[in-house]
Amino acid sequence: MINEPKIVEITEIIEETPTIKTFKFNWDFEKLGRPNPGEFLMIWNFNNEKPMSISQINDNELAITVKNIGEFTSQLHDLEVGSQIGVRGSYGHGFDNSFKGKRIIAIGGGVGMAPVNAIASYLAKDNDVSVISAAQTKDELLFLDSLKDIGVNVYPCTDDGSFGFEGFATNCLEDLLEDATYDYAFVCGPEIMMKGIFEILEASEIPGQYSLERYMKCALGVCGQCCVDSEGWRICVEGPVFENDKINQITEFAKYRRDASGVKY
Amino acid sequence: MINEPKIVEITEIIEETPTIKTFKFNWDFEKLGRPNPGEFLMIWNFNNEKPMSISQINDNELAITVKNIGEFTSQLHDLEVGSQIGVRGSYGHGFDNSFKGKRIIAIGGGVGMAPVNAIASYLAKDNDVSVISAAQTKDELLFLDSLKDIGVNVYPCTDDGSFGFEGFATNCLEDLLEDATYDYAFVCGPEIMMKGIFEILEASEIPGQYSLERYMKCALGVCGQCCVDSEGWRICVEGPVFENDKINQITEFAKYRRDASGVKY
Amino acid sequence: MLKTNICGVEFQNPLMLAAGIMGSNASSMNWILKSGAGGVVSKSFSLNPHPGYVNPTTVAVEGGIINAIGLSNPGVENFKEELKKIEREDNVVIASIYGATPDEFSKLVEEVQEYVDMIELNISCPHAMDGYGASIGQSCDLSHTIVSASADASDVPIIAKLTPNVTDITEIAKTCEDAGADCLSLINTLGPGMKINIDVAKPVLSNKFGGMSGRAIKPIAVRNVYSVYEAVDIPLIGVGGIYTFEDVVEFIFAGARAVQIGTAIMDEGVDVFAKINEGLEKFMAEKGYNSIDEMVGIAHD
Amino acid sequence: MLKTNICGVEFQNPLMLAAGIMGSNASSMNWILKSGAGGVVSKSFSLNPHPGYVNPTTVAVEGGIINAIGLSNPGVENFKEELKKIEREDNVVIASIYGATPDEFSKLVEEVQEYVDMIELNISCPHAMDGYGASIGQSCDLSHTIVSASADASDVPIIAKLTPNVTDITEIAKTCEDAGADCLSLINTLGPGMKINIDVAKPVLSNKFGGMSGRAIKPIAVRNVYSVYEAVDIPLIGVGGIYTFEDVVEFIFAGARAVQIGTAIMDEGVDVFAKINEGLEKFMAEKGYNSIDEMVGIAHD
Ligand SMILES: Cc1cc2nc3c(=O)[nH]c(=O)nc-3n(C[C@H](O)[C@H](O)[C@H](O)COP(=O)(O)OP(=O)(O)OC[C@H]3O[C@@H](n4cnc5c(N)ncnc54)[C@H](O)[C@@H]3O)c2cc1C
Ligand SMILES: Cc1cc2nc3c(=O)[nH]c(=O)nc-3n(C[C@H](O)[C@H](O)[C@H](O)COP(=O)(O)OP(=O)(O)OC[C@H]3O[C@@H](n4cnc5c(N)ncnc54)[C@H](O)[C@@H]3O)c2cc1C
Ligand SMILES: Cc1cc2nc3c(=O)[nH]c(=O)nc-3n(C[C@H](O)[C@H](O)[C@H](O)COP(=O)(O)O)c2cc1C
Ligand SMILES: Cc1cc2nc3c(=O)[nH]c(=O)nc-3n(C[C@H](O)[C@H](O)[C@H](O)COP(=O)(O)O)c2cc1C
Ligand code: FES
Ligand code: FES
Repeated sequence: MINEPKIVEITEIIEETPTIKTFKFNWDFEKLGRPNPGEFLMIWNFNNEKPMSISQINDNELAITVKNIGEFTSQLHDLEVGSQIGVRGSYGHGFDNSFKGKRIIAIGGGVGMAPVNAIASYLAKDNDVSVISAAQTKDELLFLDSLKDIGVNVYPCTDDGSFGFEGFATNCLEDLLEDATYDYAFVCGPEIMMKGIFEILEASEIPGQYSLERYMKCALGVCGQCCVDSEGWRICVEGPVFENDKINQITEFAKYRRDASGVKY
Repeated sequence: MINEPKIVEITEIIEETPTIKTFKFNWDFEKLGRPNPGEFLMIWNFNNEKPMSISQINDNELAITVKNIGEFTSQLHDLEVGSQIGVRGSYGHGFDNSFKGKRIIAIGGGVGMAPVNAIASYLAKDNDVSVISAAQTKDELLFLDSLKDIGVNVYPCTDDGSFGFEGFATNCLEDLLEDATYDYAFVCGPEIMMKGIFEILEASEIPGQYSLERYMKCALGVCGQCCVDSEGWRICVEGPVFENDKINQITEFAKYRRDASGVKY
Repeated sequence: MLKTNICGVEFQNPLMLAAGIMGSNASSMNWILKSGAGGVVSKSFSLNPHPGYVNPTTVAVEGGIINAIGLSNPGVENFKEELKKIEREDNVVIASIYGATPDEFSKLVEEVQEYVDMIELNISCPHAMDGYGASIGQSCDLSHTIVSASADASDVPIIAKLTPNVTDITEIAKTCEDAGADCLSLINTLGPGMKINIDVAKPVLSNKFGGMSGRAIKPIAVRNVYSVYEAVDIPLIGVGGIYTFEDVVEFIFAGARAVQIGTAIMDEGVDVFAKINEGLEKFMAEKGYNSIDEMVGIAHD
Repeated sequence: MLKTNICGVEFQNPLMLAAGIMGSNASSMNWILKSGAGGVVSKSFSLNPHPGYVNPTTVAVEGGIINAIGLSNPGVENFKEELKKIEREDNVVIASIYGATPDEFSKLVEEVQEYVDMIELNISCPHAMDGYGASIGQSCDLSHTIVSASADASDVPIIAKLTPNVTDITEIAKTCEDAGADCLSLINTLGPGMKINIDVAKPVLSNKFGGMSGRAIKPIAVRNVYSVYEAVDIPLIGVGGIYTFEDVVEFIFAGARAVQIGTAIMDEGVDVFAKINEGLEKFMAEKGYNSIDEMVGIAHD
């Protein structure tokens, strides 16, 4: 972990979808730490600094996968191979990656596939891993081929049915659960989706971990910006990943969040 | 090494001579470091803080041996068992203690016997160690019995001949060198004495190490108070112990020193 | 044994959360209280919501961090809702407020005093917008005006939080005392400082400068407490680089009746409060101190 | 490549020894020069010999040390003998002087200027006796008087060394510039700070307070250089917590044309100069900088 930005060069950019790009860069694991799936980085583009999940953990190389939704992310999309960014971290309590010989289901909605890709890739070797990659439409589906290549059972799922399962990730999960069961689940996506998934998995008694997002400033656990009701946990330290028993104590989950001023919305 | 005073209690006080006392205290080697013979401590009695050689290195226990010559040392002589002092260090480049199976001569004049006692004790087990313990008069002779007890050949030597060899340490050394030779020497005492010893040993081609004293403030190598001509070496860092080739480069050796203001005398 | 009393307000122990660290909502402050703090100081808030500076707002430096969060807060209306939800029983709740004018301060005092035990005036943030924070606390005149207005408006004790970034802190301290402050807390962050990234030749913080906090500022905080203790008669709260019970003792010996803990939470987690209380109690027992009271200021003897 | 020029004085590299660290005699300063420094600043000296404070005069704290050596020195007559023995060829020799009155400063300037390339005025030591050191540098009036007197008396460039322990360092910087300083060096030690030993409930230093130096003060020194760079037109020398070539680059980017190194010698030894020069040269080559000049102040762009 490093708490001041380390300047790295973008070594590769993958246009994953019309709105999502993956950026790769070198990261000396020995000097800077070896991140675990589910952890995130603070990315500084010299105008602003925001949190991004780690989407790939290779040998001394990391990737982030960014959806262009506003000023900062569109600036990231303007980067080219060779461009510099500042990176600090990795931060947060990531996914439990200690599984072996288990049936794992990982569910990612939209760019929520970023951390899901990291954990699914990590566990694929020693576990039977299935991934629901959900998006609104075919063009926005993430990581189908790369996950298939490493032996993951990939279940694409689109809201509009343009590819794979037609419907929401929740529907797709219910569908899968008719014929199968899983030992453990990993989930990241819009909170409303995670809420639905959470209820289904709870009902099926499948334990799991959920990766949350809140507005972040320090990512060091001091500024309090990312604290959630009603236990006060910091998404940047106690999170972003929480087990299902903890999700129940995050009373604001899928209800509200706070903006940069701390005003709820 | 510790660079802020650690408060310790005096566990034992030995009245070595009418003017010299030894003070023992516990020193956790694991936490605070294991000193080598020839290193020194900064002793804080809450009025002042001054350097003192380590005279004994036992198991998690150290001793200093102090001659009452002024305000500070007389305050130290007023301490009782259970009294507290602050201790930081150990500091300095100490004696080379890597010898095995060698004929060693160690020469201490007055309270200069303090570091000599430490190195002689250390080397006694694996070497044939002789010590010239020199003082003005019988009452002031240091460490005769304790050194004999561990198998050191002790040659007491008094200026007035009240005990042992009559004359200066230099004369005593010359006397010994008529029948014997040594592989290595350790010397500490008044500089004028060390100068004489140095010349004799150089002539006899016996290499050795000499422990010097200069006024000290920081003992950390920053204040410059203890720097000697003409190489600028710091007695608190490059010293207090120097090999004979270095002694030749200390042009002020046995000539002058500097007081607290830096004025030569 | 660990109890301490400041201006008639009873603390279960001398540790409280420092302003601006994690104190952004009731949930996090309740967590800190459950974790062993005797009191909490809220994030500093103002009349209106304020987003603070653009990121990066924090960066690590040797011995701590520098930050220029920029006093982001959801405004007094929203913050009151948080204050109401804090567990006040047995705990001391302190609101930290900031503004630019005497009017803003007195309005804030009136708005929040019924929900808190004390009010701390942030006249010391070193990276606040012009007219706010240290712009006040670096001037005797402005400090006097703001502290007077707040004290006049308040039924609860007023703490003035001081900046170390002045030529003579005792002058400001005496001014605040004269103006009616019931207590002083010190120090707010030091410097400010700057970290330049040499690969891109740019200051890391978007605000360029940020206040320094953490272990490295402790000697300076202790000295400020020591100096101010000799200059005023009102009680002092020490803050700056406290990580261990030994640090707390240093501040108490220098003259503090209680302390605030901030950046240590980054390195040690919220457990730092319980750990320090335990160590402090053991230390007091070993050395034969029966109360915090006995220990206050004894390094001056 | 490493050459830098300040007020027409040519430095082989931008590193010099900071005042008061090891610079107590010609021998130690020659050693530092041989070790790779482009220049040396002497220990601050006064008209008459002065023994400084009673020990303890230094104590370690997190990220550095605090010291109150107390400006001990053998007086100008003795120090002149040392200055004469410093190897001046290719090296820059700077005398640091201190006093309380304009008269003392101008006398000191007259006494030593023929033996040195520049003279640094210590108006910034935070633990000096009343009327000396920071008592001057914390007041615009006194700074103006002392700098004017020194500049008037001097044929060599005058460096005013500033204290960070003021409300607004740019004000003092501008005053010194107006008064005729040719260059500013900053910062002298920070705080001051205090270390209390809790086992005996006493400040460790005999002077109680001491100026803080070492790694921890770097962010504050860098910020001061950055701020002063925008306030004055004369060249700046950066000092405070420099241990590595990266630190040097930070100071240069902030606006310094050269730097001074002090406490790092405690941890890294005198080799620190050669090590930094090597790293700096490599960095410049890698990044394509051809001279120090090109790098000065570019963090302001
Ligand atoms: C732990 C974590 C991991 C994340 N991982 C990814 C990822 O892998 N890929 C990805 O595309 N996005 C990720 N995000 C979200 C990403 O940080 C935001 O999309 C981005 O900050 C939006 O910035 P903008 O300027 O483009 O949009 P804006 O228009 O500024 O903001 C759009 C929304 O993004 C969120 N946001 C803005 N600023 C921040 C901030 N400083 N911290 C947190 N959220 C913010 C807010 O909800 C805001 O409403 C993650 C967020 C968190 C907290
Ligand atoms: C590395 C080193 C090891 C030493 N080891 C011993 C030892 O084992 N036993 C022992 O009795 N003495 C030792 N000394 C000397 C001891 O430090 C002085 O005797 C003591 O400081 C005298 O202080 P005072 O107040 O009693 O006398 P003063 O009247 O103050 O001084 C008498 C003389 O002691 C020397 N002295 C005074 N203050 C200092 C100081 N701060 N640093 C160095 N020298 C000083 C000066 O030469 C002075 O002229 C050692 C000194 C050094 C440098
Ligand atoms: C991230 C951060 C935010 C802060 N916000 C505030 C604040 O809003 N109001 C305030 O008075 N002090 C604020 N401070 C200062 C702290 O309360 C405290 O005075 C300072 O950090 C020194 O204590 P520490 O070293 O224990 O952190 C903040 C400090 C940090 C690190
Ligand atoms: C032991 C010590 C003695 C010092 N003496 C002086 C002095 O005589 N004159 C002066 O201007 N600065 C003096 N300083 C301040 C240094 O020159 C320098 O400004 C400060 O230590 C910060 O740099 P550093 O962190 O590299 O040490 C002294 C510093 C130390 C640590
Ligand atoms: S982002 Fe600051 S505490 Fe989490
Ligand atoms: S005593 Fe300070 S350098 Fe040796």
